[in-house]
Amino acid sequence: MVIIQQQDFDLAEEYRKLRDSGDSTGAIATFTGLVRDYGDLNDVTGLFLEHYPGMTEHVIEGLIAEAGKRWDVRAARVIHRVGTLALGDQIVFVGVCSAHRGDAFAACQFIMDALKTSAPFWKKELSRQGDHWVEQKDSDREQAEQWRESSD
Amino acid sequence: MVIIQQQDFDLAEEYRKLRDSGDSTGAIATFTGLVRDYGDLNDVTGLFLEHYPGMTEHVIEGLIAEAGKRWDVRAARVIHRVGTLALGDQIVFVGVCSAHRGDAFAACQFIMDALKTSAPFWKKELSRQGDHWVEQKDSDREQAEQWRESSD
Amino acid sequence: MTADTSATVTVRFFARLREHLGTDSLTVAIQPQTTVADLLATLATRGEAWQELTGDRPVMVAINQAMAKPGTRLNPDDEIAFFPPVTGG
Amino acid sequence: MTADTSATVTVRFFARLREHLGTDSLTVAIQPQTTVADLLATLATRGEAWQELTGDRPVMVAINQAMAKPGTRLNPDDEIAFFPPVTGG
Repeated sequence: MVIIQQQDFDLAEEYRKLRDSGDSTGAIATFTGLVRDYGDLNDVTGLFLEHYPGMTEHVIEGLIAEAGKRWDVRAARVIHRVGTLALGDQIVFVGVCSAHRGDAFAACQFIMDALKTSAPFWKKELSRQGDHWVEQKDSDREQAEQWRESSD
Repeated sequence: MVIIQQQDFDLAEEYRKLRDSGDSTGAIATFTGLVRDYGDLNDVTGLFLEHYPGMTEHVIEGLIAEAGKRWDVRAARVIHRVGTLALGDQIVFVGVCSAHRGDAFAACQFIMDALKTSAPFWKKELSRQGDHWVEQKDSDREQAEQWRESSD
Repeated sequence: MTADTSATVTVRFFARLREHLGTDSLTVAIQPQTTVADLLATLATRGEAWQELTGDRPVMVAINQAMAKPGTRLNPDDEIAFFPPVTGG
Repeated sequence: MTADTSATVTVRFFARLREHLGTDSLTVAIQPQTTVADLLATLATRGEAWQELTGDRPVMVAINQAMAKPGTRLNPDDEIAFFPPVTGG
């Protein structure tokens, strides 16, 4: 399940839906990304997030399918917000439930790492110095590459 | 923050407390363990969890402190239930917030893996065949050992 | 064989490129066998701002919402999107 | 130097061991220099069930709520806990 939306999301609601996915689910891992007060600039007041409607959903659904081939994934949910966000706002949620905790952690982290380098979102930092399109970080590319090297 | 309790916990409340830990927090990773319908036995109807009061809290506080030395950890919360639990019940929650997503994932998984092999809890499976104290699994020991090998 | 000179593709721009070019979408006529690289070279002649498309900064391309490469051939009615490396999450 | 024959330790049992021995706590007199292994050997003489403490299945020990080893020496008023390998989470 992939949802791209402007409005905020409720972690409790997402968790409830994951938990309802069956009695064999022993493990639920979640990740939430929030707007930080520093980035490329040091006095970030917010973000503007743009995306490519349609392609974004397809790419993330592909990542969830890939995770399902590599690990035990009973259910996965991804929500990503777009538009203007304020400091401390929730940006992204990834939740995975699995029969095994190692699989839940791995699939959740894989989807999050791969999303950062392959899903068509672009982030503009808003600050008192002006606005600034964020550049892709080497560390994000390297983080995503790690999953290729550890591929089965 | 380590809490051992009989009563259930509310993920939304735990997440809210982690999120309130400051504007520099960009990443929150959580793990929740649930009672599964299979284990050493195949028709598990519930669990009884025993612990060593006092030592349990000290051990887990030590794991949180160790995580804080190895990764950026802004706040960490661990809740573990004891007593009799039914199928699908929540057993354990580990939540970590960090400035960086890799650190949030690593610290959360480390605490969870290390808890399973070092915190004094014992799990008895309840089933229609009878009750059964669960034996420690090699896979859990190996999972915990991995963190030693990757030590800085 | 007659070249289909009426064939067009839709070109979309996102994020920094969209702002820099001052446009989010346009329709471009293509010749048969046109590649992504050919399209970029043609677009770059539209004016100074457009040279950004063939400059030093990386430009990613998707065709019909799937990632593509400079050598990929275009087909009539394709949706071609150009954008900077992604930065979500 | 006079041996302090009145020295005792509290011994606690958890989980399978607690059930198997039918007791969760007892007080045991110790001699100076007594180790964890000495204490286990003494306890194992209390009856058939107690031989479990020195049998094939692993028995973990904590002294004053910190993990310890068979060779660790006991001090008066220590809290010694014996239990199976842990299985929480």
